[in-house]
Amino acid sequence: SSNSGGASGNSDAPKGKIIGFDFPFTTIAVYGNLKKFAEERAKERGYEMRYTNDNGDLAKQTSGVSAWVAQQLPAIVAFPLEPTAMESIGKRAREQGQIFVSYSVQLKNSDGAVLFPGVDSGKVLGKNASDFVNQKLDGKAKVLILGNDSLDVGKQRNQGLMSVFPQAAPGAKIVSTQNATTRAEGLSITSQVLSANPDVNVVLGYDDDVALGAYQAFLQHGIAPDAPNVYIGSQDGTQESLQTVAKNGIYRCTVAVRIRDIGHAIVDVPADLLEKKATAPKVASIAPVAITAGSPELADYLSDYTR
Amino acid sequence: MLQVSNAMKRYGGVQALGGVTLDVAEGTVHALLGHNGAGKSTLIRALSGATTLDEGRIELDGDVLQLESPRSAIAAGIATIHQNLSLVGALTVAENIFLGNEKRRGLFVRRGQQRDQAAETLSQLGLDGIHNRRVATLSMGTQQLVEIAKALERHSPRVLILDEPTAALTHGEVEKLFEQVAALRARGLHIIYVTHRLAEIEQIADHVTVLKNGEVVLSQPTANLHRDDVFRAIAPGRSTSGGAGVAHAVNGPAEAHSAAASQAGARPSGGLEVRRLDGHGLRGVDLQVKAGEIVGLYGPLGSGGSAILDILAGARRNWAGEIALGGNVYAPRSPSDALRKGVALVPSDRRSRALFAGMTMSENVLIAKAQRVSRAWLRSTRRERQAFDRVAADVNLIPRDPRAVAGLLSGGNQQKCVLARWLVISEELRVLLLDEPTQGIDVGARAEIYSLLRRAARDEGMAVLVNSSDVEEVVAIADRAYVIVDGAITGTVAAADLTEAQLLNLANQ
Amino acid sequence: MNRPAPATRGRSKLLSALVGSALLIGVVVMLIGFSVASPLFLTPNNLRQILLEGSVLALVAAPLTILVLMGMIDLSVGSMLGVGGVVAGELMVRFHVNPLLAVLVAVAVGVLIGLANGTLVGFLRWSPIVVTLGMLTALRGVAQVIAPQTPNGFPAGFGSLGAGYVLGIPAPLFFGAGAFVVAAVFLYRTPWGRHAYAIGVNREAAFLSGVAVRRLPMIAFAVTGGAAALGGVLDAARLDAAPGGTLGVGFELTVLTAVLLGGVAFEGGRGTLFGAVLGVLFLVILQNGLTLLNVQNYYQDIANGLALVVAAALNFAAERQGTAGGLTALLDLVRDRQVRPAAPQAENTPIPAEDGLVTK
Amino acid sequence: MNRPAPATRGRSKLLSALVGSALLIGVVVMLIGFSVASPLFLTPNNLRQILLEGSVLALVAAPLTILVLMGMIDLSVGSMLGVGGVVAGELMVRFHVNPLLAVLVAVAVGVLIGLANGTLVGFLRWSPIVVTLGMLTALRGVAQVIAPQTPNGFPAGFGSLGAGYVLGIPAPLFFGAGAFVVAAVFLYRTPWGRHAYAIGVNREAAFLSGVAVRRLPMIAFAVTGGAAALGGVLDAARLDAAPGGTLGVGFELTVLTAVLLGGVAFEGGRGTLFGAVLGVLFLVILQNGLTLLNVQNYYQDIANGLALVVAAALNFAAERQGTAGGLTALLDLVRDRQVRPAAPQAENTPIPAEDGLVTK
Ligand SMILES: Nc1ncnc2c1ncn2[C@@H]1O[C@H](COP(=O)(O)OP(=O)(O)OP(=O)(O)O)[C@@H](O)[C@H]1O
Ligand SMILES: Nc1ncnc2c1ncn2[C@@H]1O[C@H](COP(=O)(O)OP(=O)(O)OP(=O)(O)O)[C@@H](O)[C@H]1O
Ligand SMILES: [Mg+2]
Ligand SMILES: [Mg+2]
Repeated sequence: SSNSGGASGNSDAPKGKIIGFDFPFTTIAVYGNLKKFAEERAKERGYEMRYTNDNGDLAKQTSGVSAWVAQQLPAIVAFPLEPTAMESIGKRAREQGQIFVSYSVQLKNSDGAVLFPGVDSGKVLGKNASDFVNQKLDGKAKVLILGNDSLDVGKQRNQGLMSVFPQAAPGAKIVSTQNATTRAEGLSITSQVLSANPDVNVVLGYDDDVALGAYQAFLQHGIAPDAPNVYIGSQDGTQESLQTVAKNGIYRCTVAVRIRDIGHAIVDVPADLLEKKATAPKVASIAPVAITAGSPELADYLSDYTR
Repeated sequence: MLQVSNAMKRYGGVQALGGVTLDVAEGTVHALLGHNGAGKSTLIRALSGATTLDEGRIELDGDVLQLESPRSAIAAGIATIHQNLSLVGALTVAENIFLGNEKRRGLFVRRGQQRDQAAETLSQLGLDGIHNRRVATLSMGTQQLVEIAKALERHSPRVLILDEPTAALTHGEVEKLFEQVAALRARGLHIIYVTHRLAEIEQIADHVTVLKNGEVVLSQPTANLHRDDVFRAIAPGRSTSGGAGVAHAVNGPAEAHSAAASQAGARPSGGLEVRRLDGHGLRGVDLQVKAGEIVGLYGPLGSGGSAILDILAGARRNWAGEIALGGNVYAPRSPSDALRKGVALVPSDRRSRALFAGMTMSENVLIAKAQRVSRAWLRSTRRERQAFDRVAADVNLIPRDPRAVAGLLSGGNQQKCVLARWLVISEELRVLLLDEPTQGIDVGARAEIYSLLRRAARDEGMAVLVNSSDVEEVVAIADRAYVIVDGAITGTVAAADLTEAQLLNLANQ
Repeated sequence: MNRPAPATRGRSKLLSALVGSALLIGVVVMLIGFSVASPLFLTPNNLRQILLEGSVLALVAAPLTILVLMGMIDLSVGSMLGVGGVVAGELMVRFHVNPLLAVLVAVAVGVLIGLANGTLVGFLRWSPIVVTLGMLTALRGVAQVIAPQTPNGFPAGFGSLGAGYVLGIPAPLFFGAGAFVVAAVFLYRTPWGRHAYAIGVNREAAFLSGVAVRRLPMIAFAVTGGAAALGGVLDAARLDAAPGGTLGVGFELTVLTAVLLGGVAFEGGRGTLFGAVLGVLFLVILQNGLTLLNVQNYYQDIANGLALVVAAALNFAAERQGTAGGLTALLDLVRDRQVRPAAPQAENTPIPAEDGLVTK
Repeated sequence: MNRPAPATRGRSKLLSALVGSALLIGVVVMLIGFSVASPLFLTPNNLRQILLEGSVLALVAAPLTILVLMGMIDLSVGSMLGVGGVVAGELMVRFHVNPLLAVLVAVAVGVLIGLANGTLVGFLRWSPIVVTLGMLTALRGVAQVIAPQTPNGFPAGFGSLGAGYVLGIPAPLFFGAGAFVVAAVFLYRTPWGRHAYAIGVNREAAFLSGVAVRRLPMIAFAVTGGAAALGGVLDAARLDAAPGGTLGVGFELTVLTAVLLGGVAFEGGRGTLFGAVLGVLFLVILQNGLTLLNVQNYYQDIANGLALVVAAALNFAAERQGTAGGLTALLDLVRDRQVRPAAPQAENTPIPAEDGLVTK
């Protein structure tokens, strides 16, 4: 069932049941979770998964995905570090008859997409955070934003966040906006900001890792894990963050797209396209949900990990 | 009695030691001689634990010694002063003397005690007040004596090995060294003494062994030995009275050369004239070298001879004074600038300042020439090969293989390579500067180098300036000589009075 | 003087050829192994892909090899890649400059930065590693200051520079291969090539021999800067975007890895361009093949790392020429005995006593 | 011997003290500047925070300084940090091992890895930079293989190792400061300290003097490995998590930056522990102050990078001791003239001709 050597062109589209999933942030927590669900669904449908080793490195991502194109993998799902950078690769893949699905963003050159747009995620967090500030903090707060503007997702999430939060919580003062990429950086920067500004009480993280670091920083600065006037919120919905949110403490919210659903969509979208299921949607759009301790979804989301 | 029996050591394709047997009696000085690469240093490295023999046995008073590291050799009572000094420039004299052998209390160094004891040992050697100086700031001679102090501070040494200790010493320092060696002999040490200077044998050695290609070719008490026998053992087939240079090298002062033969000068106008040169420790140096003439510059190490040569070659800047080359103002900005103007330097300290050890013989020889025989920026292999073959034959490089790795050649051949680097572009050169040109070079090669220099002056009309701290050498090679002490010229010796005594006299005024 | 000739270059060549071959053998073994393991590997498309991946690496590895041979190093290339891409990108997107002009300006900027490195390191003789590590960090900031928003959507012609094919050959390969050809001609066919080696082996001796010990490194830094900027332009063209924060991040270590893998000594004076080419190929083939075999990224890291450690062993064996010869050099290394001391290297290293190995 | 003494230890001390002070002055200027710019800076809390940030850096910088002084380098520390944290984390979380035991095992693993580095580099004498660059990559893979899922939620007592305070002092600081005290005693009070310098200046001479030229670097590598693993444990304790993929990523460059900033020569043989401490402080204060002032990270990069370039200039000035003296050394550098040739340094460095500077 394997394809012939150097075949190319639509007439001889690559066959086989292999899906390549390219996720550039190989070191972040959500990756492991995603892979787990993707594998689960792939097994159900009789597919084999392939992965790249991008290490967050644009050059490696480009080369890894290009290699799949050259090697004519039947289907590719890619999460572009730089969306424009992926267009030409997607174009080539499609010319060869490969299925090319984009992840997280919509590309011009793709057969389908698994979407949970970063802008929306940021907006949801901004809404949830501003509600907390307005309801529980009398509209006043000192805010630290942990962003990551060297990444496109980071920029998008931040853009969404900033399009909502400042207007919705006019009394909140943004004390500091910093770049953080890892849990350790989240911890270190939050600690430093806290020792200088002990009254910072809201942290908005662009992903769960940096927020978990920030959470740790608050605990270490002697703030009770359930201090009523503190809000830490982030985006991703990883297992550890969900667990922390479930404690009903200062880590109040993670804006989650259900990792299980994404993991499954990573397989379903390209598989449906490969199997030419006309009725199946070409775009799986997964809406971000703000998960808090009181969210009805919390238990479901968490149970995904314990099966 | 220190006994070495059947010592064998191979380095890749080279049999450095091919079964050497050597007996050194207690309370004697045993001289070890031989051409460059004969295996002297290898034997000594084996005795000092720096290398292990492939085969052979080393016994001290009947006990077989296991010398697997310098540490074990030191513990066995063997103190060694290596050819390349084993001092660490950045540390103080006291720290060096006790390096690897520190006085300590518990885990900690007793620096006060080290300083006091170092000061005491040093003052026995006539060196006062230097124990806190950094070794890098001392002259070579002083460093050599510090090495001796270091050797003496080792656990009660029974064997003292000196590998070419006088190569870089001044006359006075040599005398001082010999006094110490004699005193140590009297204390009953076994002393092995390596040298290329035959004259020293009579002065200090009780027994002579000559190595050739890793084998003993002569071993006799000094008493009934003639210098010529030793010379023949080292460099067979070369007559000791043949070339004038050889005679001088071996027999020391002889009649001075006839006046400079500048008539051969084919060059436009060579001569170099230096006036009131200051800077780098120099104090108003005046000197002159005419085309076709070999001028010697004699002075104890650190007197400034090297500074003059470096300045003339463009290697040091920030001097004051006037220099004229062929009548024109000459102020080299860099060695390449000096070369363009026809001035080339063979620096002292070949390994660190002249040789490209990891590169081939032809790359070493043609480093400046390649550009000159290139065509439209591209190298011409054929013309390079021709140039190499010609000069290799001229200076008698051995092996005459352009691809031989320079670092593996004998010292003499290395020096000939460096000299050939300039001889191969001799048509562009007007002045050749040489700094300690035969340091550490065997008598045979030394004679060859002298005759090459003489040819450069006589046949090619170059102005040749040789800086040397070896009186014998100055007398052997120079037509005329200056004596420099402490950065100032203290005298000029014309051809007629060019004798060792005269030079030493001027140096000690 | 009739004793056996000392080890000649011939032997050293044999050994270095053998060590070169160890890498070559490695590359061939990988090619065979991956072909057997996956039918997708040995396809024209995939091979072209591999060459494409190696192109920018080769483009920068070529001048960098010359720098390393001179005993220098340029760690700032990663960020220069970023700056080059960003400058060209901004010019085209924000200022609507003609693509060709934009590329030329970007390369000129790279050359200027290289000249700055060259002045500080080659001329003023500040420490290469400290200066260029500093430049690496500083220029990454500069790239992001120049373009806080990623410029993208370049004119069509520009894209073909990075992703186009000429006669079926990926366009960037012309630059990568071209760089190696030029570097090879420079290094082996001009006198300055020997000078570069001479500077690496013994700078002082080179200086006293009239070699341009300041100008040559300076030029090499400038060329490296230009090549890195051009590399950034090609990457940007391929990506159709020039993200200042990520373009070329980590590239300095990848290219250094390739050069060191290829047997070029970090201290200078030893190594060949051919080795560096093999180093580049080794890296890109390994990465391509492991991705194909779906080896987990962790194990890819381990394989890459171990390759470098093995390279260190091979280089060491090459250095110790006097060995019995051939592959026994490696056996000796393993047997931990018998290894003869090396030929003397750069003056600055005293002839190594063989204390390094013999345990006895 | 009655000629004027060339540059003596005294003068070199003065100069290196002055260069040390240049950094010290830099640190003081920053302290003043940041205090003026922000009232939040000079608070006990923030100062404590700065010290906490510097602790792990100091813990590893101390043994690394000794390695660099010996002419060695260990680039694998970043990944060893990761491995140390992950090993301790997995032991506690997955195998419910007692925290103290887990820490001990993690440090032991670090020591073993260090010994492996030490064997390859110190004993077999393979190239330090190539070997440890390889280990850096390989060990990052290993850390992730050990713990594909981030272990977190450690026993309470363990956390205080990274985040606890003893007498108001952050716990990690005891390790960081302790490491420097031990290293200082080793370097300046024991014979082996002199040996370390001797190896860095002239390995051959040290060997011939009976110095343990293989064992000493090996031990230093082992200690560096242990320290890095302990650093990883402290970081994990502080984070309450040990992410194998990110813990310690890039740390090797940060710690090397600190050491080089502190004036320790990359080639070995020159530098002080005091300098390295200042380097660490400089880095953490700069980062803290810029974060506090909410300076964009781009400019933080630029500042960090330029600091290194300035450090290169200062180190160079320190090397050229024979200079007119004092801060004029720097003026001379700028005026590009007048610089006297340096006093001869290490035997291995030929007396530098001043070709590097004078243009006339
Ligand atoms: N480390 C080494 N590697 C390879 N060959 C070596 C090494 N050391 C010495 N040799 C070779 O062994 C031979 C003997 O060298 P050795 O240094 O013992 O000679 P020597 O008698 O001391 O000469 P010189 O008078 O020049 O000091 C030479 O051919 C030399 O090239
Ligand atoms: N780098 C330096 N810095 C300061 N002074 C120096 C330096 N180098 C040499 N000098 C001084 O210059 C003078 C001459 O030193 P030089 O090295 O030229 O002696 P020398 O010429 O080597 O002796 P010889 O003629 O025997 O070779 C000495 O007084 C020395 O102290
Ligand atoms: Mg010798
Ligand atoms: Mg001299």
